[in-house]
Order: sequence, then structure tokens, then C-alpha cells
Amino acid sequence: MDLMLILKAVLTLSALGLITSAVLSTAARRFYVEVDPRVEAVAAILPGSNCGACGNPSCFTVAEGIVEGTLPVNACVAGGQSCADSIAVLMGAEACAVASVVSIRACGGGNKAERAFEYGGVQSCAAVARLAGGSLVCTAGCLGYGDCVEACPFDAIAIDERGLPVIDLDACTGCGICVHNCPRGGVGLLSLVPENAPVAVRCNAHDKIKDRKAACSACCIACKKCERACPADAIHVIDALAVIDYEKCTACGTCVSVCPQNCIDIHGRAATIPPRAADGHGKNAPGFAVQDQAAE
Amino acid sequence: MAKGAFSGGIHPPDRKAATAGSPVEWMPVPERLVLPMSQHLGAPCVPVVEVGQHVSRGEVIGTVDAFVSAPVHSPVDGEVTAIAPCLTAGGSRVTAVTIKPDAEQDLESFVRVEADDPKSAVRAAGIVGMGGATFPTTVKLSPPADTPVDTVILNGCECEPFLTCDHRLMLETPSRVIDGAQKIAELIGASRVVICVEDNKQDAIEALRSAAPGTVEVRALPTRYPQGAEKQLIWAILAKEVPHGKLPAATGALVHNVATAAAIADAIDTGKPLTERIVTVTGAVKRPGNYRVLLGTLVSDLIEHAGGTVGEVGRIIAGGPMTGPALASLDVPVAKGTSGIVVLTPQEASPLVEDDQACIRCGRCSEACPMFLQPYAIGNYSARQDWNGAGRFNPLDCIECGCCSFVCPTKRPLVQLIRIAKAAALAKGVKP
Amino acid sequence: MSTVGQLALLFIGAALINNILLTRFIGLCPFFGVSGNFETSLGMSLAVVFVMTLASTSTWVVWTFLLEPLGVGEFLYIPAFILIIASLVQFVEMYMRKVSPVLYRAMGIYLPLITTNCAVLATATEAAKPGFFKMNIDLGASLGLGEALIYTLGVSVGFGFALISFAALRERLDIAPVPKVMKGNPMAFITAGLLSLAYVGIAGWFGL
Amino acid sequence: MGEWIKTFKQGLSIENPLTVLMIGLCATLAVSTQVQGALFMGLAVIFVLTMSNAIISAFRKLIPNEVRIPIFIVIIASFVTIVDLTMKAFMPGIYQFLGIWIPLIVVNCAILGRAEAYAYHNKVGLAIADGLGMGVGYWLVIVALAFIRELLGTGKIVMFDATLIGLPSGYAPPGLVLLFPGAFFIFGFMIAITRALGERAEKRRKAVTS
Amino acid sequence: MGKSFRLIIAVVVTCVVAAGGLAVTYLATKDRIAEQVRLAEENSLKTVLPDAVEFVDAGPDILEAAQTAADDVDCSAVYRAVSADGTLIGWGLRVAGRGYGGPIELVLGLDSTGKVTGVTILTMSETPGLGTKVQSEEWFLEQFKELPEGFDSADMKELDTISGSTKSSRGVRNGVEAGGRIYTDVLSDLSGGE
Amino acid sequence: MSPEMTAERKPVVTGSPQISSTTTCSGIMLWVVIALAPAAVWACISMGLPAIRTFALAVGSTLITEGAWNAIAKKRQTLTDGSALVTGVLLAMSMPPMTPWWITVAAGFIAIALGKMIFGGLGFNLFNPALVGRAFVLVSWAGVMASAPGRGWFKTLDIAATGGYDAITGATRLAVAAADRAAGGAYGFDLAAQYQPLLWRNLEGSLGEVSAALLILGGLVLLFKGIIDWRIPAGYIGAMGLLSWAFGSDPIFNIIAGGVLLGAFFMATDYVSSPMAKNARLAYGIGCGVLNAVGRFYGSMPEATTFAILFMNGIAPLLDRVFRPRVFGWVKRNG
Ligand SMILES: Cc1cc2nc3c(=O)[nH]c(=O)nc-3n(C[C@H](O)[C@H](O)[C@H](O)COP(=O)(O)O)c2cc1C
Ligand SMILES: Cc1cc2nc3c(=O)[nH]c(=O)nc-3n(C[C@H](O)[C@H](O)[C@H](O)COP(=O)(O)O)c2cc1C
Ligand SMILES: Cc1cc2nc3c(=O)[nH]c(=O)nc-3n(C[C@H](O)[C@H](O)[C@H](O)COP(=O)(O)O)c2cc1C
Ligand SMILES: Cc1cc2nc3c(=O)[nH]c(=O)nc-3n(C[C@H](O)[C@H](O)[C@H](O)CO)c2cc1C
Ligand code: SF4
Ligand code: SF4
Ligand code: SF4
Ligand code: SF4
Ligand code: FES
Repeated sequence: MDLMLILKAVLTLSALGLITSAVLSTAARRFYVEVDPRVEAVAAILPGSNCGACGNPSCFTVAEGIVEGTLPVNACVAGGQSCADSIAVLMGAEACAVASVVSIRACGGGNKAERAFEYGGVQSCAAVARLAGGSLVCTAGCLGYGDCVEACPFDAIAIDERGLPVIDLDACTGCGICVHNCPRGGVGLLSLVPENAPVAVRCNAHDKIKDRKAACSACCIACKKCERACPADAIHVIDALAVIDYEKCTACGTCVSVCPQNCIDIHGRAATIPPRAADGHGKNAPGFAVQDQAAE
Repeated sequence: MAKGAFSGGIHPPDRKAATAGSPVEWMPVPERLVLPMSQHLGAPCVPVVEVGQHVSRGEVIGTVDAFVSAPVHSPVDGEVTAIAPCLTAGGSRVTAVTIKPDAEQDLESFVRVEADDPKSAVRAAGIVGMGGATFPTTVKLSPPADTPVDTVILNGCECEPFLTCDHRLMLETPSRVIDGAQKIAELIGASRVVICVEDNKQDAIEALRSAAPGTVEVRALPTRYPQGAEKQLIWAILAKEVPHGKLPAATGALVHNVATAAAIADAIDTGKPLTERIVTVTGAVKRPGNYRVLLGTLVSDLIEHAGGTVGEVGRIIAGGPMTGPALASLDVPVAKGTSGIVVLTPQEASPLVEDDQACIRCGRCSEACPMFLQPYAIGNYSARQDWNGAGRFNPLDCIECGCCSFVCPTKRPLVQLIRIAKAAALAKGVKP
Repeated sequence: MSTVGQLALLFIGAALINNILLTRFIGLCPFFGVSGNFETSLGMSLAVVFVMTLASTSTWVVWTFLLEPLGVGEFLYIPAFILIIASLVQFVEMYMRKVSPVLYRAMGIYLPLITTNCAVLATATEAAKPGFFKMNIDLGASLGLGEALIYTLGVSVGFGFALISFAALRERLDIAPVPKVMKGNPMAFITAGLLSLAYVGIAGWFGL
Repeated sequence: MGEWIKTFKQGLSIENPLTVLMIGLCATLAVSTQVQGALFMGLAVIFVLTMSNAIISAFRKLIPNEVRIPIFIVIIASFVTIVDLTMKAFMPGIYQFLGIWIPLIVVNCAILGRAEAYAYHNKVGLAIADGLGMGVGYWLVIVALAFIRELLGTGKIVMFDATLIGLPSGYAPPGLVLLFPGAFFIFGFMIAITRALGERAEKRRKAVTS
Repeated sequence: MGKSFRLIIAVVVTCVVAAGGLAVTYLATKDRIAEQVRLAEENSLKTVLPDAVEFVDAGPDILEAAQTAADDVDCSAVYRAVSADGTLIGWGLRVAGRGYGGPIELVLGLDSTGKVTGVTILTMSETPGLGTKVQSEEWFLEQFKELPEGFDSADMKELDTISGSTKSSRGVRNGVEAGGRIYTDVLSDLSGGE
Repeated sequence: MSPEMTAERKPVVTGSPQISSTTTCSGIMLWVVIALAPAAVWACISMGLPAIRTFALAVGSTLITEGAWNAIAKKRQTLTDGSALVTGVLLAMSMPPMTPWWITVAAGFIAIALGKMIFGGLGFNLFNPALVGRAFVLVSWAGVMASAPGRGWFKTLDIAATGGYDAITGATRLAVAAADRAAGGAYGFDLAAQYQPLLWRNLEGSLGEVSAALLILGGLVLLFKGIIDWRIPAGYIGAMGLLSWAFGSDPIFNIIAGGVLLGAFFMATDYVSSPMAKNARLAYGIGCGVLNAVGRFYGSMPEATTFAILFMNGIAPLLDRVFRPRVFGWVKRNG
């Protein structure tokens, strides 16, 4: 009798198993839909339990998203790190391009820049930029309301005590979102530079030197001292503004030491001075010294 | 079935009494005129004069070969002293021609525009919408063939508080306005002409009615802001909504400001280019009034002519207080679209919001919005730069009337938030 | 057979008063996972209604005609039910993807997500062999297929209703300046708590 | 061995199924009104997770990819049924408290997820470590949650009919804590706190490395 | 076909092993589970009827009559309580009244005169901390012992309910009340006759 | 250039519009308090010290909680916006006067902390804070709340002619009516005879139930001032009346008894937790009324206002989505 029960149980469940698997395997062939093999490969790595914890409707849609690039390789929460790692390996260089650029700010004005008017309203650069040409007398400088801070998905930017956004070069991934969101990003206030760009010119003005000086006490005055001092011929005053050719720059720091306006800073991920200490301090940054060219 | 009024809207304090009774008077020719090459929507003009050149009143000083544009004329006989960028009332920086007027001026004479037909006369006269949008009038007079216009609506609502320039124009020269309306109707082949005036300007309504021939209707509309906004006005007259993304012509209507109509009449009848306009100067000034001002006159000169400001100044506005921009500098010129200069005291002006006050979801903004939008929602998303979120609430349908900001109890800068949401939506390529 | 009134109460009781998500704690993972996006919640809710109905029907049939008569239900129902549900859903998903890509986009992509979900198994099991939950809805010792389906429909509609309203609440939560540590999931839990507080208030209505 | 420990530890902290991955919530919230019940629920989960991980990993080469899901769930369901029947036979009191949550372990999102993501791709030893790590991580959280809820909601902790901890008699326990809203609130605060602690640890680690 | 075949075989083999394993587990635990259920029942019967040594199922006819008498309350078992000397000293009933969160299943002991000898709660799904007070507040179940012989609903009204748990209290009360009805309608004759 | 706009004082610029209405948030909140004042003051006069004590405790705890939260979180102090005051007053009015002090304080704390500040403060909470506070203590200490009203304290004062209703039992009229219904249908007392006491001076239940007439007065003030939208109270009261009638009871009695009026005029209308689209508001009001009525007649507690509104709060955003207004110009055809 007990054996009978065991037999019944075995028969019942295996019958169910037989039917379902037969139907499914037939259906798999009958209803086959072509999919990208990469999607299949990623889907095979994903848990496939369709738990929904990641907020996506199914593991398969996650796989599609990862292959299309709309989702990160670590999109799956249930699979965790191990799963993310395997997918990263699979997707290879395609998805995991290592960030090689960082965002840089070309303005040292902040509280040294003259205001054109007293402003009330939405505390956002985009809003101010639409009113009477922006709240600064300088038409190129940073407005300081931090749209870039808000926009950065990696929390890499913070407004400092001068009212200027300082970019944490370690956190910045070079995604460029801040550049797009800055109303003056299009005219060079924020831009992307190589991650080890060694120096940064903190001015973006192109108007007349006289107007510029009236608008801001931290501006580039186009005195050309840097251009003359640079041993590598990497810095030139173009259109009344110092511009650095990062291809040629050797990171010696000479320009930083000669700028009378302190408007060139040490910069870059490789720099020993952290961004907060260097930003806006030029040659006065703690620990700054001109690198000996001979040592190179 | 014509509805009396749109839904939504507000009743701001109208403050028109100070100037409603002031007849239009000429402001004397100032020391210097600054004429921006872009006083209209569309392609900016290119200066066609040189520094040092002498120009005569009515002479073209800037033009460009583009359909959506309007030439700029010299309002005086004088000498070009500079061609340089200048700040405009709207906040943009554009190339401008500076003219030093001759000591002797004859404002009655001018260089007539040369044109073969009425429509090109309007274009050559540099006429743009004087109701605020400064859209080149010829463009509006050339509707696409598949959307025939049968009703010309003249917009004499002047719903903005403080302003009375259109009121005085209709009261003092009703026949010019009517003449312009008929000319527009003729040009565009419309059968019906309606002149709309808010019922707080009874004297103007009377004047128009007595001057109007039977074919021209004069309609008194309830006083409610923004009665004068194009879409709301068309709704009031035709009970038709301008469909989203379509031109007013889709409803068979063409709306023009009364001052535009008058300018059209002048251009066609006498070949007179647009070189001056009526500007209401009011608020905290010594001699508030309506002044006929040469285009290019600096606001500082205009205020000085009105006797200067009185007491503490909160804000100075070009145009009406609901839609007009606040001026960062008084060295900006009066342009074709400048209907008023309003000097607000700090008490009258809206408080400056430094800290972003939260929306308490009272719903007043939605209720006031004449476009039936949900301004709070756009504002909430816009404030956190969530453009997708903001985009779901149709920011591009906003006409920036300002009703929502006006009524908001926590004084949220809604219009500003919506404007940046609009810009973001446009940047993403959403079709207006 | 039950009266229309009883069936209506069965439906309301299953949908609202004993809401599976907020008063039974079943199916919470997708409740939190999916509700971050309103559109996803909508598709998910439709899919849940569909899948639960299918699942209940099939478990009811298997239980009534197979497991119960053979006397193997007591220990085989878990693997048997889950196997049937999972396979059935997978079949429908494949079929839908092939036959109606439009429907698949709208609803099909959510199907796999609910295959192996607590709520589906619990409801299908309850429909097949009542008494699985101790619920105040008196289902009797066994249900007719009609009653089982009304019950299932109630549960799944209740699931969808709770999910969609929660998704709409979370949309508002997104723009709220909540304390930094509470951002995201912690706040979703607080909100779910308050929502379930509201459901506590309707517990026991109609004696259900 | 090192890898084994690392895998185990991940389950406890950075891949904790509840506070980090937020899966397997249902039973956690439902049975955490009593430390005693939660304890056994956790044990049941550890057992099923470890055993099914082990079996699936052992036979991973034999299980065809196309039908892996049906096979996994049958395996898991079998272990669940074993727990179910055993508990019924040997711990009727606790079984009654845990009620439907034992059968529902089969669909506990944490388990199938791990089977798929980990066991199917790794060696038996690691799969067991992962199962144990995940299970113990689950167990810790559910017991902690139950501890808070039972203490706050009843004013005391009772295990096997003995009062282990009691709050002063003046304490009027808010019954809400034992109800569903209370579970949501307290779990919400718990994940906020773990997150804050995690962030602080992260910051400290950063400060040390830089 | 070859591949499909392999897949099907894999599933079927799993099913066979699983089903076999489960059936074996079931057979191994089956008696123990039944024993546990019986033990639980007997324990509760013992608490409500401490003097009895044996409980005999009263049979389907009496159960059916009892269910009729119980009306809307569920009655799922009736036992004769027999003392050491084999005489009938009372009745044990398993009834379920409707509480706040679901049925409250209780075991009720009646002596041969129809007086309540004790009440215990078998299962309930009341709100922890609220409805569960009917069990944790000991006076509540104790008070039923005070009921007179042949009690009816009027006597029940005299009893206290737990404030805040009115529905749960009422559930228990209805259960006991149904027990009273069962006694009057069905059991009293049987008790006298023996 | 005018002398005022010289170099030292910069011009002021902000986006249009440049003028704004004089309505402010604190002004609105003040009006809500003013509208509640007659009923609240009358409750204090009628019930004396316990009522005053409950008001003081509820308002005190809400204000202190909000103040302390802002101080600890280093946020701008928001006490002056007046919303915490409204929460405190409404919380007190939803509590029975003899509620133990610690329960009132706990309710105030929960209302502000869990009901409001954790969401980011005014404007962001999803549920009505006062009701969150009340529901929390109601469920947490159901036993205490059920036995606490201590109506006995007042029963000797209740001299109104009550048409057969036994004021001495201490149970509220609603509870008695519910018990009567449960027992078999016929009411043991004449519902219409209760109008007078319920309208003017009713000493049972919570503080907000003392005078229905004064609550209606307050509600009308808010409607007249344009502070609340008629759709919510109209939908609420209409649905409540209609359903009580359909369930075979007296609609007027059911509207003026219990928390319906307080709920319909002051609590369901809370801006933050109610929907904003007009039709959504109507639907929301009706939903509150339906739930309140069904809860009262078929629910497990005699009064269902609290949970009816909380439930509708929970679907308010959904209603807003469903009833989203059509934007001007988004028409299929014109004319
Ligand atoms: C970008 C743009 C394009 C327009 N194109 C036309 C056009 O082709 N024809 C026309 O009649 N009006 C055109 N208009 C004019 C508008 O329909 C409207 O009359 C004008 O913007 C003034 O309206 P407002 O002052 O209410 O904003 C255009 C306006 C804008 C802003
Ligand atoms: C909020 C708002 C209010 C307006 N009020 C007026 C008004 O009072 N009078 C007016 O002529 N135009 C007003 N306009 C501009 C009209 O919409 C429309 O552009 C104008 O009447 C078209 O005529 P135009 O092209 O001749 O300027 C307003 C526009 C907006 C957006
Ligand atoms: C969350 C919650 C749980 C409840 N649980 C129970 C319960 O388990 N048992 C019960 O009889 N009443 C329960 N109730 C109902 C009320 O506590 C109680 O019946 C009602 O307030 C009537 O009060 P009374 O007991 O003074 O008549 C519950 C109510 C709520 C809100
Ligand atoms: C008409 C109106 C009704 C209100 N009702 C309540 C209420 O019922 N409960 C409450 O806590 N606050 C109420 N408030 C105050 C405030 O809006 C509420 O605390 C917010 O929910 C806080 O974000 C009300 C405010 C207004 C203007
Ligand atoms: S937004 Fe992108 S580019 Fe800009 S700072 Fe952040 S990470 Fe760097
Ligand atoms: S860099 Fe650009 S976005 Fe950032 S604060 Fe300055 S102006 Fe604003
Ligand atoms: S949203 Fe736009 S259209 Fe609506 S009221 Fe505000 S400004 Fe006017
Ligand atoms: S008016 Fe202001 S407070 Fe009211 S809903 Fe609109 S934005 Fe919010
Ligand atoms: S455990 Fe994930 S849905 Fe239940």
C-alpha cells in the first residue's frame, strides 16, 4: 500500500513533468523568435528568476538593456557582484570603457566677480542666465547656482566657499552631463579635458580686458607672462585668453608660478595637491613647486 | 455660439487709473538713440549703414533677406555714431546702431517706404506685432493656403495691469484702428472684423462704436487677465480652441493688436515706416503718462522725461508687470514691442524668493491657468531638473501669462521654472 | 452555488479587505521592485491578473482531478503547482511573443517576473485547496471553479490596485526632499506602512 | 578556503538578501512578530537554500540550460516540502505560527535567485558557502527585526514559554508595531540605519586609503 | 527530437526522484503528524476536562446533530469524556466562532450537567496584541466556568468582554454559546440516559 | 538714472510676473484655524478642563515636534507657516477629551514626525498628518482608546432631551445605533430627535463632534473664502447622505453624527494629501463618503472617518493621474 502511494506520487509528478517539458520544448521550437546572441549570452548569466527587485520587468529585458547600453552591467540586484563581474567580462571593452576625461571649470570668479543685479527667483543657473543676460557682469563666468552640482549623477561636484563648483576628480567619470547642463557650458565654462591635464586656466572671458577687469578681479588679463615663461611652448594667449595645449604641456607648473592673477591652477588626477586645495590658489596652493624639467 | 470668456485667469489689481486719462504726448527727441537690429522674433537684421554716415528719418538702417524678419528704420535725421552690441530689455545682447539726432528735427516728414502692393508696404515699414510678441506682421498676413482666415480679431483688451497705451490709442484715434482692421481683412480676404476691448474701457468702446461702420463689430469682453492672450481671445469670440501645435489660422482667425492695425493703416496709406510707438510710463514716477516715443530712446531718458522715479524703487519693468521683464540696467532702448515702463515700489513688487518654498498643493495655479496646465507639477519637476518628469505635463503649451506665479500662496517662481523646462524640452527636440 | 451577493463579497473581500499585498504580506518583492515606475506597474498589474487567472484554473484542475483523488496532494502540491504555473506562464510568454509582439510589449514582458511569485502560488493554492491562508472569507471546504476564479480575480485586481496606487504615491515621493538616509527604499517602506495603516482600517468590513 | 569565507561573508553584508538586495521580503515581514518563530523561519530558509544550492551545483553539468528553471523549482519545492512535513511532525506549535510561510519558501525570491545566479555556475563548496552566507544573512536580519518588533510591541521577549527580557510594566506597548504597518515602518528604518552604517564604514575606508 | 528528448528526460528524472523522496518523507512523518494532531487535541481536552482519562469520538450522527444545533458556528468534533471507572463525566467539543481576523477554534469542556469545565483556544488568527488577549488575559476564559447550568445567550451577555477586542471576545463567546445550545439540544438527553 | 538706482544699490531682477497676490501660506492656515475656532472654543466651554488640556497637549506636541525636527535636521524653521498649528488643532478635535495625556502627545509626535517631516515637511507628506497620528494611536492602543473617552465624566451634564436615547450608558449614539443594527435592525431611539443635540451641544465622542452647526459654519467660511474646493465636501457629504439613506438609515443623522463634517470640511480637504485635478477631487470626495458610509454600516468600528480619508489619501495621486485635466488646445475637433 505504501509502495502504491510512492508509485502514484512518482507517476503523477513525472507525468506532469513530462507533459510540461514536452509542451515547452515543442513551443520553444514552434514559437522561436530570433534574438541577439549577445542578449542571450547575458540572459544566461542573469539569474533568470525574474524577481523584479531591480525594477525591470524581466531578466530578459535587463539583458536587452545591458546589451543596448541603456542599463549598467550591474543592473541586476539579485545576482549581485559576481553576476555583474561575469557580464562585464562578457561585454568586454564595449561597455566598460575606462573614463579618461574629466570635467574642468574655466572660471575663478565666484565672489570676486561683480554682480550685475540683485536676483530673486529660481536658484538655478539656467534660470538666471535667461534674465538680462545673467547676474554677473562677466558674460562668460560661472553663475554659481550649481546646476552642474545637481546634474552630476556621481555627486562629483560641490560649491565651495567662493561660490564656485569644485569638481572632485576622483569621483568624476567624465560623463559630460555637467557640461550639457551648464548654461554656459556651450561657451567653454565647463569642458572635458584629459584626466591628467596638469594645469587649468580659470578664466573663460573673451571681451575687452578693460571690461573684463571691471567685471572680475580674478580674470586672465592676457599679460602673456605664461606664454613667455612656458618652456614647452604649451600655453598661448589666443583671443585675449590663455589657452593650454595639453598635448605639449609637461606639467612643470611654470605658468602657475608666473601668473600675476593666480588664474592658473595645478590640476589633474595625478596631481599631488587635491583639487580643493589647488582650486583658485594658483602658486599659493600648499605644497606647490615648479617641477624641475631636468628630472623628467 | 460665442463664449464671453475663457476659463481660468485672474483679477490682478489693474492700476490703470493713473494714466488712463493722460492723452498721448510726444516725448522730445533725446540726445541719442540706440536701435537694436533685432526688435522682432525671427532673423536679426544686418546694419546697412556705417559709423559716421548721416541718415534721415525713415531711412532703412538694418535689414536682412529672410521671410521671418522686419527691417529697422532710423527714427530721426542724424548721424550714426556707433555700431556695437547692446543689452536689450529682454536681456539678450544684440548688435545695435547708435544715432545722434540732428539738432533740427521734423517729425512730420519721413522717407516713405517703397512698395508695389499693400502687403509689401507692411513689410517694408518694418511692422511687427505690437502686442508683445513682436512677430513680423507680414508673416501673419500670409497664412498657408489650406487654412483660410475669415475673421480678423483686433486685440484691444490690454489686460495687463498699469498699461493704457492701447486704451489711449483707441480713444484718441479710433478711425485709424478701424481703418487698419479693414485693411487687414481686405489683405487676407476675411469677411468678419471684430474689435475686442475689455469692459473696463467703456470710453474706448464708445469711441470705437461711434467710429465703426456696420461691418465692424466692437465687442466688450469681461475684464479678466489674460483676456488679451491670443488663444483665449479666439476662444472668447469663436468658441474654438487653437489646436495644440497649430497656428491661430487653424481656427479661421487672425489676431492683431490695435496698435499694429494702426501702424498697418499708416504704412499702407502714407508709406510711413514704424519709427515710434506709444509707451505708458507709470508707477512710481513723477509724471505718469502716455508718451509717443521714438524707437531707440533709452529707458533712462524716458523715465527722466517722466520726471524721474519717486521714493524707493523695487523694480523697473519693460511692458506690463505680468509678462514684462525686469530691467537690470536702464540703458536699454525702447523697442517696437515696448508697451510700457512700469516702476514698482518694493511693496508692490512680488517678494524675492531666495529659498525655494515648497508647493502646498493648493491647486490655485491649476485653477488660474488659462491653458488648463498643472503648473505646480511642471515646477516641481523642473526644480529638481527632472526634464522627463516636467515634460509629461506639457510645458510647451504654457503661454507664460504668469497667472500661476501670481496666485501661488508660497510664491513659487512657477513661470521661471516652466521656462527652463520648456527650454529643456525644446533642446530634447520636442515639437511645440 | 453561491448567490450573486456572496460572490460580490468574495470579490471585494479578496481584492480590498484582505488585500494580498497590504494585509497579507504576500508578493512584496515586485511591490517594491516595480512600483518605482508607474508604467511598469501598470503592465505588471495587467499581467498579474492574467497569470493568476491562468494559474488558479490550472491548479484547480490538477488538484481536483489528479492530486486529491490520488491522495498524493498533501505532499506533492507544492512541487506540482509550482511546476504547472511556471511552465504555463512560460508557454504563454513564448506564444505571445511570437503571435502578438504588441501585446507582448505591453504585458508579456512582465509575465516571467510573476511566474515564481509568492502571490501567484499562494492564490492559486488557495483557489485549489481553500484553507491555505486562514482567511475570514468563508470559502468552504472546496470551491467550484467559478468561485475559485472570482476569488482569484479579486486577489489579482486587489494586487494591481495596490501596486498602481503605490506607484503613484512613489512618484510624488520622488520629488520630496526626504532626509538623505531615508531616500529611496526606506521611504518606500514608510509609505507602504502608512498605506497599509489605511487598509488596517478597512479590515473586517462586512465581517470579511 | 579564503574564497569560501569571502563568499560566506558577502551574504552577510554587501549582498545581504534583505537589507541590500531587498528580495525575499514577504515571509520576513510577516513572521517577524516573534523572535522564536523568526528563528525557525530563518533556519528553514538556511536549510532549503543550502541544500538546494548544493544539489543544483552538484548536478549543474547535467541540468540542461533550457529546462533549468522547472528543474530548479522542483528541487527547491521538494526541500520545502521536506521542511514542511518535518516541522509539522516535530514542532507543531512553531509550525502553526509559521503557517503558510513554510510552503511559500519555495517562491521566496531569494532562493531561486541564488540557485540561478550562483549555484548553477559554481562549484559545490562555494555554492554551499553562498547558501549558508545568504541564509545566515537572512536569518540575522529576520531575527533582529523580530526582536525589535516583539520587544516594542509586547514589551517583552518570550522564547519557549520563558520571558527573556521584559520592559518595565509602565510601558504600554503600541500594538501597531506587531501589525503590518509596524513591520513596514521598522524595516524601513532598519534598512536606513544599515545603509547609514555602511556609508560611514565606506567613508572610513576611503579616509584610510587616501 | 534528440535534444527535446534529453530535456524531457532531465525533467522527468528530477520529478521521479523528487516525488519518490517526498512520498518517502511523507510516509515517514505521516503517523507522527497524525499523532501530533491527536496529542494536541487530547492535551486541550485534558485541560478543559482534567478528570477524564479517555476521550471517545461520539460518532458522525451526534456530530451532525451538534452542527445543526450550533447553527452558524462551526462544530468539528464531539468527544465523550470518560473517567477512570468508565463512566461518562462530560463532553468535549471543538467549535469555531468567527472572530476579528478569522475563525477562533476552541475546545470546550462541559460536564454532564452542561456546566462549562473549561475553554482553551486551539487556533486563531486574531491581531497579535489585540485579539490575542482573549488568550493572554487569563480571566477572560476563566469566566466561562462561572456560567450556570443550561446557560443561554442572556447569561452570556452578563460576561465581560475585553475592550478593544470586542469582536474576538464575541467570537469566543459565540463558540461557547453554541456549545451550550449543543448541550441543550443534543447532549443533555444523552448525558441523562447514561 | 534715478538716484535710487545708483551703484551701491543694484537693480533687482527676477522672472515675470513681477507682482503677486497677497494670499500667503500662513494666511491660509490662519483662516483654517479661524474657521475651526467657534467649534473648538465651544468644545472647551462645553467640556471644560479636559478639552482645554487635550488642545494644549496636541498643539504643544505638534509644534514642539516640528520645531525640534527642524532644529536637529538644521533646516529652515517652518513653524511660522502655521501648518503644524492646524495639524495640532485638528488632531485635538479628533480625540476624545479624556484621552490619556501620553496618548495625545504620542499622536502629536507621530503626526508630525512620521506623518509629515520625514517626507520633507509641508507639501510633501502623502497622508494627512493629523489622521496618521490619530490612526496610529487608535490602532496601537485600541484598548485604551476604546475605554478612555470617559464619557462618564460628562454624562451628568448632558441635559439635552434625547428622545429615548439613554445618555447614561456612556456609549456614543453611533455606537448604540450600530449595536442596535447588529441586534436586528430597529433603532432603540429616535434618530431625528438627535438632530438638536448633535447640532448644538453633544458631549460624547471626540472634541470635534460637539457642535455640527459650528463646524458647518466653519466649513462655509472656508468655502466662501475660496480656501477649499466645494467638490470634496460636497462629494463626501452627498455620498454619505445618499448611502445612509440607501442603507435604510436617516441621512441627516448620519451626516451630523460622528466625524463626517470635521472630515469633509477640514480633513479630506487638506491640500497636501488630496488630489488637485477638479474631477479627481470630486471622485475623492465621493470615495471618502462611500467608504465612510460603508465602514459605518458594515465596518468593524462604529466610526470610519479616519480610515476612509486615509484610504483615499492613498489613492489621491492615482486619481490625479486618472483625472488629469485636458490641456487647452488638445482637442480632437473644434466648435
Ligand atoms: C516660432 C513662431 C512661428 C510663427 N509662425 C507663424 C506663421 O507662420 N504664421 C502666422 O500667422 N503666425 C505665426 N506665428 C505667430 C503666432 O501665431 C502668434 O500670433 C504670435 O506669436 C503672437 O502671439 P502672442 O503675442 O500671443 O504670443 C508664429 C509665432 C512663433 C513664435
Ligand atoms: C498673457 C498674455 C497677455 C496678452 N495680452 C495682450 C493684450 O492685452 N493686448 C494685446 O494686444 N495683446 C496681448 N497679448 C498678445 C496676444 O496674444 C497676441 O500676440 C497679439 O494680440 C497679436 O497681435 P500682434 O501680432 O499685433 O501683436 C497677450 C499675450 C499673452 C501671452
Ligand atoms: C488594527 C486593528 C486590529 C484589530 N484587531 C481586533 C481584534 O483582534 N479583535 C477584536 O475584537 N477587535 C479588533 N479590532 C477592532 C477594534 O479594536 C474594536 O473592535 C473596536 O474599536 C470597537 O471597540 P470596543 O471593543 O470598545 O467595542 C481591531 C481594530 C484595529 C484597527
Ligand atoms: C483646508 C486645509 C485643511 C487642512 N487639514 C489638515 C488636516 O486635516 N490635518 C493636518 O494635519 N493638517 C491639515 N492642514 C494643514 C496642512 O495642510 C497639513 O499639515 C499638511 O499636510 C502638512 O504638509 C490643513 C490645511 C488646510 C489649508
Ligand atoms: S557630471 Fe559627469 S563630467 Fe561632470 S563632474 Fe559629474 S561625473 Fe564629471
Ligand atoms: S559651472 Fe555652470 S552650471 Fe555650474 S554653477 Fe557655474 S554656471 Fe552653474
Ligand atoms: S502655466 Fe503658463 S499658461 Fe498656465 S498660468 Fe502659468 S504661465 Fe500661464
Ligand atoms: S499655487 Fe503654488 S502652492 Fe498652490 S498648487 Fe500651485 S505651486 Fe503649489
Ligand atoms: S518573497 Fe519576494 S514576493 Fe514574496
